[in-house]
Amino acid sequence: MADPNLSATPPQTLSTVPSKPSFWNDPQKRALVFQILLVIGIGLLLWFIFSNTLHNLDKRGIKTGFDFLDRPAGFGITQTLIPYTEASTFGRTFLVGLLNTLLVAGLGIIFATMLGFSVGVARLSKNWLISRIALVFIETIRNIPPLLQILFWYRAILPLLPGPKDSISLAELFYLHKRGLTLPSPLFEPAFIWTFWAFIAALVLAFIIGRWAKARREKTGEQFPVLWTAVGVIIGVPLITFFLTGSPLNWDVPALSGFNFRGGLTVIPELTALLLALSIYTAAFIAEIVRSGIQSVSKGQSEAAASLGLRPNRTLQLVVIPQAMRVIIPQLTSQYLNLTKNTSLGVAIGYPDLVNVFAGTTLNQTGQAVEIIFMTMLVYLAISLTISMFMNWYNKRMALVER
Amino acid sequence: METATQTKPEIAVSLRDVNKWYGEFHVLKNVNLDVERGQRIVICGPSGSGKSTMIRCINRLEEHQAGQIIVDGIELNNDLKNIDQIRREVGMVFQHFNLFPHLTVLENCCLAPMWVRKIPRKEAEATAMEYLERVKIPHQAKKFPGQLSGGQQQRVAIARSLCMKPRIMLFDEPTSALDPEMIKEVLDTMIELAESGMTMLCVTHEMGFAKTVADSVIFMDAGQIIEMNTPDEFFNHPQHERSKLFLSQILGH
Amino acid sequence: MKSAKTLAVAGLLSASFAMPAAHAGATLDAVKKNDAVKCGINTPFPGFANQDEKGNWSGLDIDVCRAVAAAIFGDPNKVKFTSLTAKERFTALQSGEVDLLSRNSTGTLSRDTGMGLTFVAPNYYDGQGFLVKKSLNVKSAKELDGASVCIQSGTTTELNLADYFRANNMKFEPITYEKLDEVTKAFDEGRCDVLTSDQSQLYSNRITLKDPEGAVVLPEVISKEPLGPFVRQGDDEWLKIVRWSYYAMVEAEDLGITSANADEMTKSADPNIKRFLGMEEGGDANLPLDKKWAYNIVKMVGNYSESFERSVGQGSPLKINRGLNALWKNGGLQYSPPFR
Amino acid sequence: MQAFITRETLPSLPPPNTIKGPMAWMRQNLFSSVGNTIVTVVIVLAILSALIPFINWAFIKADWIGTSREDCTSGGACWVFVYVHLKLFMVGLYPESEVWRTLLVGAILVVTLAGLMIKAVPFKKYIQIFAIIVFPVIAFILLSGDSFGLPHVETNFWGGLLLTLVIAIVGIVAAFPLGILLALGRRSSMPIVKAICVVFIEVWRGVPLITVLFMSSVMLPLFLPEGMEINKLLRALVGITLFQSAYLAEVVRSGLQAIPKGQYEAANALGLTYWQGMYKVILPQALKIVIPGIVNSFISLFKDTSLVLIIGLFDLLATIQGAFASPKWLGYAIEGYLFAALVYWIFCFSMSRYSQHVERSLKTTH
Repeated sequence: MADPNLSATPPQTLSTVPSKPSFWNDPQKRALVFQILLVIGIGLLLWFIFSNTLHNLDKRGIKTGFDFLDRPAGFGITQTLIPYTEASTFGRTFLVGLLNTLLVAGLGIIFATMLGFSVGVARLSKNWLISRIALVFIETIRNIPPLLQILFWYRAILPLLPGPKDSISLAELFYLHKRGLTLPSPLFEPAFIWTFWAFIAALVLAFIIGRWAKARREKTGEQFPVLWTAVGVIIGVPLITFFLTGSPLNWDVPALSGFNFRGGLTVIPELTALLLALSIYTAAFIAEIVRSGIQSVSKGQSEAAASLGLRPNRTLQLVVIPQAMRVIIPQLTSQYLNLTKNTSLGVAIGYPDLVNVFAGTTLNQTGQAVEIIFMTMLVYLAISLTISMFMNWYNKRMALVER
Repeated sequence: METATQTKPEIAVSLRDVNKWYGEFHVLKNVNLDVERGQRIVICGPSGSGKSTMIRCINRLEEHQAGQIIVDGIELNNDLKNIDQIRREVGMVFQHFNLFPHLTVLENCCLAPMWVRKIPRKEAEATAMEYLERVKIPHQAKKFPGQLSGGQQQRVAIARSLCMKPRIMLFDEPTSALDPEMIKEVLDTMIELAESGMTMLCVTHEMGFAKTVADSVIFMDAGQIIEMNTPDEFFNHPQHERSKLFLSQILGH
Repeated sequence: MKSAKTLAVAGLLSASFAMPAAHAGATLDAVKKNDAVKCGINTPFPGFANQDEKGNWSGLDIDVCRAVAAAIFGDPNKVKFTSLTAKERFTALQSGEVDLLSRNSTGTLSRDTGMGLTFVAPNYYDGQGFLVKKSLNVKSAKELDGASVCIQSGTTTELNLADYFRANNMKFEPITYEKLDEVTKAFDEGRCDVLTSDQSQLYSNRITLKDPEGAVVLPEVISKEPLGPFVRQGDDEWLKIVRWSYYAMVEAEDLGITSANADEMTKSADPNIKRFLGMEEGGDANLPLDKKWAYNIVKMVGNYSESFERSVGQGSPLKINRGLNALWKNGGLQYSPPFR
Repeated sequence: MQAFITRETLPSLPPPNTIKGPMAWMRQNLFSSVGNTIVTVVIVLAILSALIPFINWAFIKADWIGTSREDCTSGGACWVFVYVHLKLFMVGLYPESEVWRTLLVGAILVVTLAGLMIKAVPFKKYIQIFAIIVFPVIAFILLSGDSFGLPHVETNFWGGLLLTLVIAIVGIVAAFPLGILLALGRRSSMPIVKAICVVFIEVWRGVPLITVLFMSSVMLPLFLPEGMEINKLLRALVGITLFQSAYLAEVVRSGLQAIPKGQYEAANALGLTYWQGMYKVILPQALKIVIPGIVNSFISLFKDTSLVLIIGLFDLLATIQGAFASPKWLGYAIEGYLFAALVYWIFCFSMSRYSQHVERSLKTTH
């Protein structure tokens, strides 16, 4: 809009707004038309798929809907983290599979991180032999498909173990055999709850000690061995409580009876193979991430820290690691995501994960392909979205801290 | 003590027949140097002449392979305790500042006092603010290094070193990564520091600085100390032909 | 996104060109157009679907496919085989990827009514049994409490097993795999104590063990497993062609016609035989096939007995007795309605 | 202050033995401290105790050539198993008399790749066109046959390494254009286009490949009109292509982001339209930067092809598993897996080396 104050006598011939381009030459209009066409196109495609699917399902007499989730499953599952019998519903099957998936993913992430960080640090070792071995490990493992590694452990290595009757036994408590690793399982008496609460209390106490030590350090400069104290408290307090309450814990010790071990807890070989393969495979990638993360912190940083008198371990703790972590964490998260997605390979060795028991057996027994595949994909999608939301949050926070 | 120091000046840094190799390359050749307490020494020379290496040996960022380096009466060797002790006494300012990007200016300054000297945070922060004031950027204390200009960053780096209350300061080309308009602010800080009586070893080509504050100028070439003289003498009457060549090159600019 | 749009347009175009295949006779038309019967079979499975090094197929289930091809084209080799896992098999049939599923699948009420499929007829009467290592000294399935059991997932076997153990108040640990050879391998390596499957499969699995003599099939049969071909629902003509192609093999055995004597038998005076072999009117009924379709089947594929013996019976490594699969006359269940 | 001048120029001396030479090297890298020395010794012992039996088993005591398992007598590795099945592992059930066709395709592929990768070879542009357009056609005609007098070989006879390579190469080549479009779409200023691309990319990247393969093998037939059927291999390829295009889109996007804004502005200033600018100015630069990224995603695709064994296709891994499951060859799982691992490793390792090499040369030229 023309402002009369700015130009006292606006020439009448000049338009106050730019002249309009013709409809087809206006980039905004073109974009709009294009987008409308695109939406129509995709809508048609979806409608096409949808109507075909409905028609096909209808013709084959397959009922759509999620009613099947309430029907009894009728089949057994090797490893269930929640109570499950053949009479449980398909909905329960879904949960059992999901929990089994999360179990492998969770344990795998822990092991892969520990192994990966160790190998990554080993890669930077001053000892030539260690760094070479780490290099060979990384270059070998990450160039072999994870599925092959899973199968290798499951089909080639674990069967070399003896049968249950000739188990490798440790102190008659732990037994390693073809069908897994059998360990004593704990049986809690009611009084055990005190130990549990003591543990919680110890955690709180350790936290308080940490805060106190920090405050004291800042106040007086005195340093306090927080880590060791915390470890001592977290182990010691529940232990003392445990004995004071009369050791309210028994062990269900496995014993060989009939075909298998009775009692105790058996880690099935499918889980072992899957965990081994995925942890090792992911660790190779994590090692590279850790190495490049640490190396991304310029040498000048540690030199500056050293010239200020910081010892190498403090330099690592206060200067190198905080900076390396910012490079490492985003990549690490995406490796965690990959590991979680790779747990689906368990289907190849019969590990009862979500894909196996739900997108496999359940699909087979019910024929509800659309619903089941949809639900399965949704689960993985939800996991990925959660993780990438975390990443965005983290990146934003880091961007704030850095600038 | 007082009389002793007056009659016989205290030696802050002493290098005796120091030799160093990078692989096959002989970087330092029989370097001998005594720096008295309170002396300001400027080291210049063409690149690759070993000047940075020499001062980096003084706080053992580099390891010398033959000869002796004695700082504040302590010999530098593989003893970790000695290294610790020397690094507390010797501050260093780098060409590329090397501030910790994940910490604020204030935290950069307090880190070492708190963890190495075990000084309470309040005290450390107070000291830090004092030095930040001396380098004239107290109002930037809460910012991150990435938010500052190069000159400001270098001044923070100087303040950070000073927070450890060092007795000797090493400067490794502190102005060569800076834009021309920022060089002055850093040099001013350094001059002020020199005037306060700090023992300083500066690798720099800032002749103005050398003339203003240096007690002596060392010219190095090919791993050797070629010439050492007062700034006046060195700049006006260089003795060695290589010094002359070097001076004609940098002054010809 | 241009590509998505193109896709959509392409999809719509193809939709308008796609022929609705619901009407009777569509399958036969398609088969004739392809000049081959698309037959869904098992992954290599001794006795029922053998594959040699060159990729040629043979076996009891394969013969059904060949019989249908012989009936339609007079050429048993006009078959295109597709190996299917347990999971894929019904989808493949439903989607038209195969015209006929001959993959030792059990006919059940829900499969026959709830999945858009029709069970043709049982070409092998089977029952689920147990295979155990001799070293375990187990004589009956009732002694299997607490055992680890290897099963193929997604089969009726898996459900029967759970029912059986529940009914007998026993516990078991199910170890499931997608593919049959994985199940066998796991059993062989000692991952489980027991392998359960249809008895036919147990015999077939047994010969692939490292030590076939070290394993025995227990006497208990815990289920009825009528195995046979499936076709899509809604094309009666096709269903009838497949069903009667199979009956023709049984009827041929009943009538004593073999691939060796088929030509000779055309001269037989027996009107049943004459009708069957297409020498007399009335045998072809109303099937849209050549008059000599049954003759072609017998001549080119053989009768049920021939097929049985060379695939799973005494002429094969499996050496399974006819048992329930003997002709009705011999106390078995194989029975063809009359060809008239 | 004593002035000091030196007139003599000291000679550069070679470093003393304590800092240079094998002894010094070992002291610095293996025995720099007591702890390090212990670690070194322990590792050397561990390697020797693991490696010697392995070498003994895999090479010294191994049997290499023969016709059946009876030829494996020495108690070491039975490479006869691999030797006998080599044809199966390489091309699956591809008819014996037609194997030359697969070899020819392989040879053309190797020559083309060499032409693309070796800097000295001229006519890069024509080789690129050949690789992207002509080669797939030739390869398809040769492999599938049914024209030019070549007998038809159906895809269910394709197997082994051949199938692995077919899936991986088709997957990457077919996903490429879609990936570029998605990347451009994700950077588009049109909100709906952008949203659609983001959703597409994130959905495919969020789910495991297995579920995609299940979907393509079980659900794709449901999506299509009745009577329209696609064979199993093609269905898997559709799934893999869609999956891969999402990953490629992200790789290409990173390249587009790395192009300075000035390039876009310059293209506009010269009066080029959006597509002209993209085609002539931006994409050539962006794609060059992302070559390492593309090679890396090809490596993961190559490894991922092994998953098709779960949906019953006979790739390299599946044929090997099938071979040692057969009663005649029971018990050679380790040999089989080691061979498979070696083949995959050779491919992936050489590709990753190539991608590192490209990355380095890009860094120096930029």
